[in-house]
Amino acid sequence: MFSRILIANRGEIALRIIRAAKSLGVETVCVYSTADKDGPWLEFADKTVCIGPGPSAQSYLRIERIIAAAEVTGADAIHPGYGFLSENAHFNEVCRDCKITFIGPSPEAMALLGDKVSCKRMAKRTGTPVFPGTEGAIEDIDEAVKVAEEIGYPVIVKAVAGGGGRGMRVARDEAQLRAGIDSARQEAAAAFGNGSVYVEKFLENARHFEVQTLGDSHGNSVHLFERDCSSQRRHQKLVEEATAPGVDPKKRDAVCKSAAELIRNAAYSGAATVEFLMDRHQNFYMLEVNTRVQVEHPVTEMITGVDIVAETIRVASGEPLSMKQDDIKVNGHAIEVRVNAEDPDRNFMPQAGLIETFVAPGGPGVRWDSHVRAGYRIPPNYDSMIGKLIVHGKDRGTAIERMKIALGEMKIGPIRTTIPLHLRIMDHTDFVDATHDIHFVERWLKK
Amino acid sequence: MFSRILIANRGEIALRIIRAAKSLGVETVCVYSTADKDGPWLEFADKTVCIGPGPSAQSYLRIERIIAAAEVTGADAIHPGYGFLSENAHFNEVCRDCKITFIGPSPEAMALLGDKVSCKRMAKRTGTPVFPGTEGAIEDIDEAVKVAEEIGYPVIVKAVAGGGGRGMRVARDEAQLRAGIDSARQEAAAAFGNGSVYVEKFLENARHFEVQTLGDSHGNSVHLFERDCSSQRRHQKLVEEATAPGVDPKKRDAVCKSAAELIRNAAYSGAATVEFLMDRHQNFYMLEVNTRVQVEHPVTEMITGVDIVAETIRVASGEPLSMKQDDIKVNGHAIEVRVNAEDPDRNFMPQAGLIETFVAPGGPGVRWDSHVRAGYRIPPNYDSMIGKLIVHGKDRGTAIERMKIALGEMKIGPIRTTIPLHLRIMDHTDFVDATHDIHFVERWLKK
Amino acid sequence: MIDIRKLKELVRLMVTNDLTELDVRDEQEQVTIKRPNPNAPVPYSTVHYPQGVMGPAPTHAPGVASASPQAASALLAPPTVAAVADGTKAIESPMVGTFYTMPGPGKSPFVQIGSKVNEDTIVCLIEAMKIFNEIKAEISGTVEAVQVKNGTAVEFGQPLFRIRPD
Amino acid sequence: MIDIRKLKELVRLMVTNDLTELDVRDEQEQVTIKRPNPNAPVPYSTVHYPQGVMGPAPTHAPGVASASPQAASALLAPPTVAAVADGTKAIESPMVGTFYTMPGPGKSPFVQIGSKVNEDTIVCLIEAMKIFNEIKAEISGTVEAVQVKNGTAVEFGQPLFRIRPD
Repeated sequence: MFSRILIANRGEIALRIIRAAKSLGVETVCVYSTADKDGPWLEFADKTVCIGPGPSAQSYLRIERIIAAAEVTGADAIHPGYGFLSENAHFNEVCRDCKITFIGPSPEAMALLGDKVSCKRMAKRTGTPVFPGTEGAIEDIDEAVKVAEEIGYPVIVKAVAGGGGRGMRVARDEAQLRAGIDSARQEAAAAFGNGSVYVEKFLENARHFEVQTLGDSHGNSVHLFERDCSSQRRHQKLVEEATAPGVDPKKRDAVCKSAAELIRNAAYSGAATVEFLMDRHQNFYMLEVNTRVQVEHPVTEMITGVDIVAETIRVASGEPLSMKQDDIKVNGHAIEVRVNAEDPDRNFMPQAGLIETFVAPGGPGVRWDSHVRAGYRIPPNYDSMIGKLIVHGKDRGTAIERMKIALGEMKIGPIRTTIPLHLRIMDHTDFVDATHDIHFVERWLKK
Repeated sequence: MFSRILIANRGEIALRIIRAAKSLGVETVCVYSTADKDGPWLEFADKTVCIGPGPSAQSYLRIERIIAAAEVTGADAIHPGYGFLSENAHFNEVCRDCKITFIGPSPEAMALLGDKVSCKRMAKRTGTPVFPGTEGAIEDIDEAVKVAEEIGYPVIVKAVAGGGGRGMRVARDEAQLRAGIDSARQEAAAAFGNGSVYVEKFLENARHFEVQTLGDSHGNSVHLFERDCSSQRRHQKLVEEATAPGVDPKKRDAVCKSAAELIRNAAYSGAATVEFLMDRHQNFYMLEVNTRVQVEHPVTEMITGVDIVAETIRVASGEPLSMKQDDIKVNGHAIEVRVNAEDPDRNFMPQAGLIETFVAPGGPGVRWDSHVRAGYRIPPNYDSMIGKLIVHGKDRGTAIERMKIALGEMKIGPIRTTIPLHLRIMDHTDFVDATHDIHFVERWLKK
Repeated sequence: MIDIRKLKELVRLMVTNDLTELDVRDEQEQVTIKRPNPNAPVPYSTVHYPQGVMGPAPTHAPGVASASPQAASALLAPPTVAAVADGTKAIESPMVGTFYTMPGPGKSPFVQIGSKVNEDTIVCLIEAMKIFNEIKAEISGTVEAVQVKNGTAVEFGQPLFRIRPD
Repeated sequence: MIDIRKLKELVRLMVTNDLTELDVRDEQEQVTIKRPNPNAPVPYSTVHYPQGVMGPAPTHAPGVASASPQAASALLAPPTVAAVADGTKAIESPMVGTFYTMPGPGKSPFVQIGSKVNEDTIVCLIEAMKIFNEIKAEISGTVEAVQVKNGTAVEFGQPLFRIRPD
């Protein structure tokens, strides 16, 4: 096991990694930007190193500063968390060159599954259901139009390097497609420094279904069943739950197994999430693979009892997975909501600034993962998520009731948060009846 | 199901009952004293009624005021929580006379199991292991001395109406016994208005082992396995865990079954805890039965997934138990510590006053049951417990690690709490190796 | 402390047998209970209750119970008198129950605005557990305001009347 | 941005082949790296590191790398100069790394207390990822204090020298 790991991240996930490391008896080093110098999570780390000013491009994204911090503090591994450099294969390689263990997959496995095109090719080989669409990046728009005719409109244009909805366009006819490809290329180039895009079938009324997998460096892989993340706004997940309600057990087992098989074939070590869309007939279409621990991992921890973050550290240190597929049983139902410092009444405007009042939720089945407290000032430099409220119950109905109770007990002020929106989602019949899809929140907010 | 229940209690258990009632869609009424007018739990109740000044004798113990509050608010049931009137058979009867459901056992079952003498008689009939000792209350000291000679010193003198260590005396010879009976009688008379005492065998190096049971009004009863509460100070529990470490499974199953059998024979409806001492050879001796929900019920909820408080409301409304014995499985290990506003460095002096700083714990497997928050002023009138920190893990070692992490994250100030003591207990080899007994904390604090 | 069950049994006895008055006394205690003619229309049946805040109206016919301090100490505490900013004093409820301004159906209220009261003047009844408790002013002065609506519920410490002291 | 792997490969190439100097340049970039004679005793091997705060000493032999602004921009940011209450100014570290007061083993320090410096005076080296970065004063004045011990680690923004401006 490692003696000391460096956490190349901030906020709630930095705290989550500190908690996992402590449970394994591993010391932690947190790097931070000047904007985070008062970050409450820093006091729980064994060492801290300031690596630059607030803007991520000058701190959390500066590879050489993070490596230098690991070297001067004697850290033997780096946990990237999510976002920032977590899916950066170059950073992954630099770590290897510097003989610092990157807590995650090898650069090769990361590149293979991180690139949508090579990932899709391998998925076809391992029987993981994929979208009909262009074989790879679009070289020629006319060829893309031909493919669109074959698979039928509507189609969606996506960035090869993309994620989080950026570089995406839905096209319902040829004109929209031609326009969409141009703008998607520009947006993707700006966002990811890579403008190549591809075209896929676009599903109406689909649900977001994703499978949590874990692999080790001994050729083992398991799945921890699935999550349903259909409550989204602008392709950003708002609510996640495990397991997905109302899915045929046979179909669900098949797709979960195929996801575990996919990462095993990629010689993947660590946590990976294989994302799918599920149509009304419960057919699955792979979207992408996230080669890192995910924001919503706690709902899976609640129903399986597996500490996913601790497991990523274990397997990175060379240990085999601590469980076999047959050991993993689903216990009850869990739901997570992302509490963002955004004003739902002002088009979700981010709310930086001082948190004067803060009361955390509590009680049976309630878990609160957050770095914030009264007196904490939210810096304007980073994303607006200030915490994750996770509840567990013996069934989905109990979990929804407990979520409503816990949301009702929270107090955060004067900044506005998404708590009122989550209370409305928990009461929305489409959500309660699980007849919702990935667009239901936006359809209903438009009203 | 009830439409509205009145909660005849305060603090964390009042909030716990509100949460359970909300999950069942039942409205709540909280009665409160003027000292609790700013109690944070009151804002989560549907109605509140002030029933008197701070001293319990003029508010939370005033039967007629609580009944009147139930009548004017149209509450159809009363949940007594723990302490206060929760084990008062007269209050239980008054509720029945007023056609208000007492959420708990019938007055008869409460009286039968609440009285140590009649309880012991029934336990003998149902095969629940009991202490050798006087058949009932001591009329004649010489007779008590004779019994003590038979069962052998040391013996312990206990109040028939007692609890929480008051009215207890250990005697290692006849002189100590004669003196002990006198002082125990006086203390018991003062504390419980009932001076009768009895004599039992006193065990050295015993562990506190208690079985959580549930019964309904249809003749069903189950046990939810056991808790070990051996970490005590002055007979007050500090740390509780489920299940009890290192107990022979056969012996454990036998005593758990006998506890369920005892309450079934008493036609007991609701939650009851059958308390035992366990000696080094894992022989069990029944101490008493607590005819109410207990402070430490959450550890049992964590390992079984059963919402014990919600279940007490369900069965009181006439529903049968929602589970059978075979449905109840143990999942992992849970530990609870009682966070008291006491100064461990000043002989645990209670710390009333303003809580200026408060940071709750969080993360995987962590549950925090508490009514306090920053800005809350602890009134001097009531007991010093300000919260219960409960952790769950796949095994006892994981639970201990998580407890240490969570305790390390909590911040409460400027008042002092028992958190530092709990951190020392979690690191104490006797506790870690489960070689501790009910006196280990005091032995070690004396050093 | 007084045995509520005994009191309630007495009340039940009166109701079932249509008694209008009952007086029991021994060395330690004394209880006097009166009921109006049961054939009279049920009083307060039209009393309006504010929504939400409090529960339904008592469905029984009220009576008047007066008990000696000894006997009633558990039920009947004297009201506290609290100073109000404007120099008047508030008579606060010593208990939880339903507030009645008049001794019975069609009777005139004990006091109204302008009434002179002294320490022993009965200003209202508060009904709790079917027992009607007489509340005394415990102060002498003039009633400036009646702060609770007839037939509504009151909690401990709730201001009932505002009194301008002599 | 510069390719760190390429730089590291160059350094590895030099170490494995015992090169003492390397100079590569094309239209866009230029890299110059120097190493001391490998047969010379390993310098700084006796450097003391404060306990706890920071990690172990670098085990490799340091070299001197100077790169053109273009090439090194990713590695080498100019230090910031911050005002100090007493009228002096602090030279703060522009990066994370290990701080060296002298250019090499047995060499005299770049500056010491009383040294006059101008904007371009090299005041120290900060080693990060085996690359030794020259730090310039970016201010002219007199050195009043050296605030970091030779061979210890520094973080971004950490004060290195106190300068009394001219």
